[in-house]
Amino acid sequence: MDGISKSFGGVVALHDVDFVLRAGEIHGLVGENGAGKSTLMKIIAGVHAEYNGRMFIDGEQVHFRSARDALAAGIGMVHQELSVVPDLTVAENVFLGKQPTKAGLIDWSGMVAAAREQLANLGIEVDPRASMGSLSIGLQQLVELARVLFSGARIIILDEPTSALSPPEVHRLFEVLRGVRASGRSIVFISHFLDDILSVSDRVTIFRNGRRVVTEAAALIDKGWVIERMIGSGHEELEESYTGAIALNSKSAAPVILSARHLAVGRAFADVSLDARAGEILGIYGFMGCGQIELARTLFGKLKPSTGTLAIEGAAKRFRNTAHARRAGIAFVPESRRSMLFYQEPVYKNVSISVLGRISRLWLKPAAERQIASRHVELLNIRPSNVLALLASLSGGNQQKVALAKWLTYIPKVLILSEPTRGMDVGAKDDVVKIVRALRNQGLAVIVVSAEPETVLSLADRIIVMKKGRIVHEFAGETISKDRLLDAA
Amino acid sequence: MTIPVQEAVKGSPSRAGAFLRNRMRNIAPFATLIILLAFFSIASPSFLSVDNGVNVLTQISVTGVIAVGLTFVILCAEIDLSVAAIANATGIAVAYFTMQESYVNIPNLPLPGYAAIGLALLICAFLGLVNAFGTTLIGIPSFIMTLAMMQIGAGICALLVRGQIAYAVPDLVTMMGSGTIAGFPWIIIVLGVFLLAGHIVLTYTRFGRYVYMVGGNREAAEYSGVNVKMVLGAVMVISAVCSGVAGMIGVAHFGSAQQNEFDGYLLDAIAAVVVGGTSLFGGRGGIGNTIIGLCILGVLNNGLDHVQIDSFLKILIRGIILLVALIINVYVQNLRDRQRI
Amino acid sequence: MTIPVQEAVKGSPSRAGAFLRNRMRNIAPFATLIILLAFFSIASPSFLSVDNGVNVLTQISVTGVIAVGLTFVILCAEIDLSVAAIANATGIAVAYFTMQESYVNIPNLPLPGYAAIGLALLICAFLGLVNAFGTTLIGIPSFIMTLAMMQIGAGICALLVRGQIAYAVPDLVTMMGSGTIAGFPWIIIVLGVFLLAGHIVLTYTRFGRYVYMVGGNREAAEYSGVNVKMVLGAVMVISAVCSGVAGMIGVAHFGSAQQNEFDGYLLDAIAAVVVGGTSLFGGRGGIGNTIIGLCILGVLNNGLDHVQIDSFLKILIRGIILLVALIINVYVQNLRDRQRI
Amino acid sequence: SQARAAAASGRSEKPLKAAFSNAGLQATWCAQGKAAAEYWGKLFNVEVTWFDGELDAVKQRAAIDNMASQKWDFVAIQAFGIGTLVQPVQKMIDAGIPVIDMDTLIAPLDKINVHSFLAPDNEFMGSSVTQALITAIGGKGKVITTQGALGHTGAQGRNRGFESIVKQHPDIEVLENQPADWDVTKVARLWETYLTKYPQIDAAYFHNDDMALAAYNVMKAHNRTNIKIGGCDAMPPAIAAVAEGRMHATVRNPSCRIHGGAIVAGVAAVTGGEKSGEGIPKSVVTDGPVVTKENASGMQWMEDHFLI
Ligand SMILES: Nc1ncnc2c1ncn2[C@@H]1O[C@H](COP(=O)(O)OP(=O)(O)OP(=O)(O)O)[C@@H](O)[C@H]1O
Ligand SMILES: Nc1ncnc2c1ncn2[C@@H]1O[C@H](COP(=O)(O)OP(=O)(O)OP(=O)(O)O)[C@@H](O)[C@H]1O
Ligand SMILES: [Mg+2]
Ligand SMILES: [Mg+2]
Repeated sequence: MDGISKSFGGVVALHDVDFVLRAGEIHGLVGENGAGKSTLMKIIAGVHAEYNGRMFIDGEQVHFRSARDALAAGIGMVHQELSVVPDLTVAENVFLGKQPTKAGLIDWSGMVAAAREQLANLGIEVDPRASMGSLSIGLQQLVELARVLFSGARIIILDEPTSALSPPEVHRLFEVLRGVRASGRSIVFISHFLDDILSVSDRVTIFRNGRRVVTEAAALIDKGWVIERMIGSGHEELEESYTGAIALNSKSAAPVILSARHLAVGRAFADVSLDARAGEILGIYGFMGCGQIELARTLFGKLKPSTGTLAIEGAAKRFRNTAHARRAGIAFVPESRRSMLFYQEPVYKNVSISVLGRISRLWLKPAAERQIASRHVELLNIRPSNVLALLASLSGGNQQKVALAKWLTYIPKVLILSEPTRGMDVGAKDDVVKIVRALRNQGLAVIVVSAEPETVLSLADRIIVMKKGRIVHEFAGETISKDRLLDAA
Repeated sequence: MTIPVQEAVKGSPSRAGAFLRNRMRNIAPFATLIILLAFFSIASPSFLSVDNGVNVLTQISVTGVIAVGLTFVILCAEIDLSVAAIANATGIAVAYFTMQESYVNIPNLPLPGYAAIGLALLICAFLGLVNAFGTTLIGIPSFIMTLAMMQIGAGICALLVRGQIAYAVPDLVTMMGSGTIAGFPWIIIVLGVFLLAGHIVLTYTRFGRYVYMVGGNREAAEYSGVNVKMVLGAVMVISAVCSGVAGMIGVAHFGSAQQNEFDGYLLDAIAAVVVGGTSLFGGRGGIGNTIIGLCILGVLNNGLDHVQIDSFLKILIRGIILLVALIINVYVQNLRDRQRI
Repeated sequence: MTIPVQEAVKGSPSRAGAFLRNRMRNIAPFATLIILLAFFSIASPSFLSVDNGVNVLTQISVTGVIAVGLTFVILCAEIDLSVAAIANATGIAVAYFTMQESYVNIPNLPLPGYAAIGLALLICAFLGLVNAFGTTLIGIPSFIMTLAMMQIGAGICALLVRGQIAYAVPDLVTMMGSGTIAGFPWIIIVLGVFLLAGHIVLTYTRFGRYVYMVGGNREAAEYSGVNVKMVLGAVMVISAVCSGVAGMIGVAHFGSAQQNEFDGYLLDAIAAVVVGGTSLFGGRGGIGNTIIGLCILGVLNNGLDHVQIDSFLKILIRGIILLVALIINVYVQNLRDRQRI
Repeated sequence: SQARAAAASGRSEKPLKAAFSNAGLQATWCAQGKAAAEYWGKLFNVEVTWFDGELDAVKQRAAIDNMASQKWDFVAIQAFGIGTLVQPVQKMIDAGIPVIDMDTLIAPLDKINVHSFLAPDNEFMGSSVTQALITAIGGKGKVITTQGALGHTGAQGRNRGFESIVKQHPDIEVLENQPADWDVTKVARLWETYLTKYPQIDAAYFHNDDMALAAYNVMKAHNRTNIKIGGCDAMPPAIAAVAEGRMHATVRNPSCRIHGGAIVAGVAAVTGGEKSGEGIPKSVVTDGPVVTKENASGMQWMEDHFLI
């Protein structure tokens, strides 16, 4: 790729980027949120048809108009956002768009058998005839990976494919990637997990502000080197929190704000009892699909528990809806930005929506809304600082901060964060950690739900581990490391 | 951590973009309206007159009151297909509760005027509540729920009026529907009041903001602690009550209450909201757009009566003009969206 | 390596779950059908007979052929409100191109039978193409695009038939619409062929699977190289052509071609698809569901003719039964979805 | 002398402008009326402008509103929805425009002072065809009537006529009297049911010819063409059906007479100063005869020349 530029309206996403992908290599791609990684890959995969610059494959210039063009040229991509069809069977999702036919008609039994085999290659044992929607998110991500990996594409682009996977699954995936490389095909691998990138890649390219900073052989560099170039200045202390032993600073004497007893929701989880205490961050860790996300939603009134009780400061509650939970003093930030933000609205309306009832009874007070929003924009270092800017014009990391800002105007009693740093770069993660700790120090009960051990470890004062929808372990007031956490799960 | 310069630059174009965007949404329908006005003024000498202006306004009044409620629903990315049926049922109900002349052969239930109006309003609010119940608590898509309600409304009409025609409605309703004040029709004033109230609620109240937010991203609204079901339920009830009022003044305006009288209003009201530029996907548009849409529809229907065309061709021409207005409308919006990306 | 136990455990309930889920989608409508059948069999001695069974099938034939096309559209999470208008226009067109008796006072254009049929098919395909063009290339929401097309279809009808009624259609069409083979109506066979073809295309061809993909997750379909716009365009054309065929055999079946003849088929066809359990949000359902939905509608309409009820009450009862069927249908599905969490 | 000749024939010397509106040109009866009005208009030097009601009360009201804001020498209106047009019609009457009401009441006659009301007697139409049918089946047997829309005053009158005759014949059993709302698809559905439900049906009366012909189609498909069919309106296709024996009888609802009569009455009011209630009665009954095989061809000829 040669001199690629791309802008969205006024936003320059890519600026004069050159990028070379060799045959038979795994090429790691890292960079802060909004650095332009996904944008470049989407150009290669034909999703963005309009851009400046030239692209060559095997020395021949190409310009894809659609994903179809790119697929035909042997380019397959797993997108950052899960893109599967939940209503179809697993087998069809494996062959999405290329269902095998026999005499012009779909060969259902052949497809099921072939899907079973391909999934087995990735180490998955599911019934290919089951419907995709019945699988956990992690499994769905694996099925999507299987689709692209075994599609026969020569160039495979994986945009944060491991965000929903547990460590053993990631490990298995890497084995498969190495196998693919051995067959002479090329892979681009985007991730915010620098350890992963460094361990699996042959070469690593670092992006910053829509520009390619450097490309280097993975063997020659280490994590600190990468972070330095991603962010611009050294942030060495960041990574410490993820390794080594961490002393949990539990406050078992602090008053209980939220308490759950024997909570259960359908097949998602059962018999969950927990207490969230004032001034303490409670981490809930478990592999993807172990019920922790549903638990978080239940605490915010989005799902209704089939059994069990909830109490806020000792008073029993049965939330009718999220508004009810909000009034009871619970705040919630879901794992996906898409389900938290209003893209077509200005930043200030995004910030004020969850506290509108406190700002105004009947009549809106836009000036007050803007003032509150401005304060948070400053506090959280959100760029651009103009609260009238449309949310869609912000980068992902900044959007994520807006999602958090919603709840900071009037401090809630309980703050529930689901995957608060998913897809964030190290710098932004650090910001979030600081904000959340500051909130805890103000006496909030914070609950952090995540399938990323790093997230939980960097934030939590006490950790509950969930497995198959049940609490299996609790770490409090002790020293813990990533290994022990993974062991427990 | 500081965010690079590139980000800071973003603010201004997107602000100007937002401004232009809102303008564009309005410019295309507005241009359509101007073109229609110009065309009919040239094509017919009788079109451009104060009298005919009042005619157009009178003719869009009933549609307009329905469209106000429908704007709320469509802004929430829902639809209400029962508006015309509810209007009809409410109009018939208010006549049912009014003393009819002896030659009207309906076993009805005469009540004092205000009681009749109150009961009729209760009925439409109740039908709206059923819609709300079905869409929010049961989870039936509004498209289908209100389709069923449309049939139920028609059933209520048939049952109450039993194939007869009722003429009398309470005095207040008669005045609102067909009275004038200083020569100016009350019905236009009613329309004005509804449009204004709708605009104020949508733009200046907390509930109005919730409507836009629920339409813009329902999930996000829910995760922000907005009672989405309540907002959705409320817009269904608002829509039904607007329709009910429209039905009552409509019956007074037309001077009679009978089955299927308002069937044509369904498409007209939807067309008015959408041609005006309010997005069917929710979250964008408003009463201002609805006003323009109403004027486009009103001028089109009225203007075609002023020019000499083959009657059989008229329906086709109206359909084609509507389609062209839509195409221009959507096309201009898309063009703008594309420029933004 | 195999994935941790936790996942493996999930496999089996989800397999059973998926099975039950698919069943549930069908069980609720099926139960509704059985209840209706049982009710009418008890309520009327004349309802349960072979002859009346054939009647019901005949009565759902025209709706059914329309519903086949509509199933494609709804599976794509789109809607086509122009089906009835296109059916009407095509039916009138085929009569327009056929020699009429002298007392039919239309300036028409007699052509040989096959040419008339061919031209009529071209017309409906063309109208479908306009729908496809508007929804995919211009980006008008199908709801609105087909609303405009509905008006255009009505306009074409008015223009061609000019307030008259045409009776003659080509012989082939007459046979298909009102002929019998060994005492069995051809029109039912036509319905059967369309249902079968629709089922085969949806289940056993790539195009059919694309329809499900586009309806289930449009973005995922696009990323996996499906030409989404083409699929959407194709379903609009398929829907229009099915409607056109329905219109032709309908005209033959009813023995006359006139304006507004098929207006009632719009709601019936939509209701059949949706009551059958195909999701308006796309991606779920199919011809099997449509068949059940058709039977429910057919039995309901036919059954109500067999029992003695106040005619004015009938409309209301029909509306309420439809609503109840929908509520049960959606409720059962939600119940199941909730269990899946 | 030419002027006198014109006056003698009732023709207007200077061209007149008239506005006509009827329920909806979708209906053949209305379309025939339009042709008749235009034919008679040409003869009487009247330029006719048409405002279609599109079978929609609201659309017709808007059309009449627009009519009322223009200048006319006289107007003639067939209302789709009774009572829905009072205001603009009153406005035209107040402006001194003679308004001729055709076929359906604009409003009860004491509520609005139209120049004249030209309409057939629906009760007579219903009773005369019913009588013809009952006579044809020998005064006894099983009959079915299929009504129009229950809210339609014409249908209500026709049904009263039907019932008045049936009451006089104790040996006649009425099997069904459901409405089909003028909708041929509903007629087909109903009759498919009737034919399976009742092994014996002797005669059937329909509130218009279109429904009768649609039902005949179903009877033919079920090999039950022995049923005597009676319709209403005597439109050309029905006359042909009567002539060919597909239908037994129909009764003329004289569209041409009503629409042509409106022209004549309007011109007389404008040029001859004919006053309502003096020159022309407030209400004119324009009945047509029952059409059977014997008089079918004559009826067709009269319709061809807009005479009935
Ligand atoms: N569809 C779009 N419309 C407008 N702006 C966009 C769009 N997609 C991306 N951008 C902007 O382009 C820039 C680059 O985004 P991109 O998604 O490529 O970043 P990324 O490196 O993948 O970040 P992340 O790690 O958060 O996924 C950002 O500023 C983003 O806001
Ligand atoms: N969550 C909500 N979702 C939708 N509408 C709401 C919501 N909260 C309030 N409203 C609207 O505002 C009115 C006042 O509501 P309420 O007293 O519940 O305020 P509130 O949002 O709870 O404020 P606070 O945040 O101070 O508790 C309600 O009648 C309703 O119309
Ligand atoms: Mg990205
Ligand atoms: Mg409050």
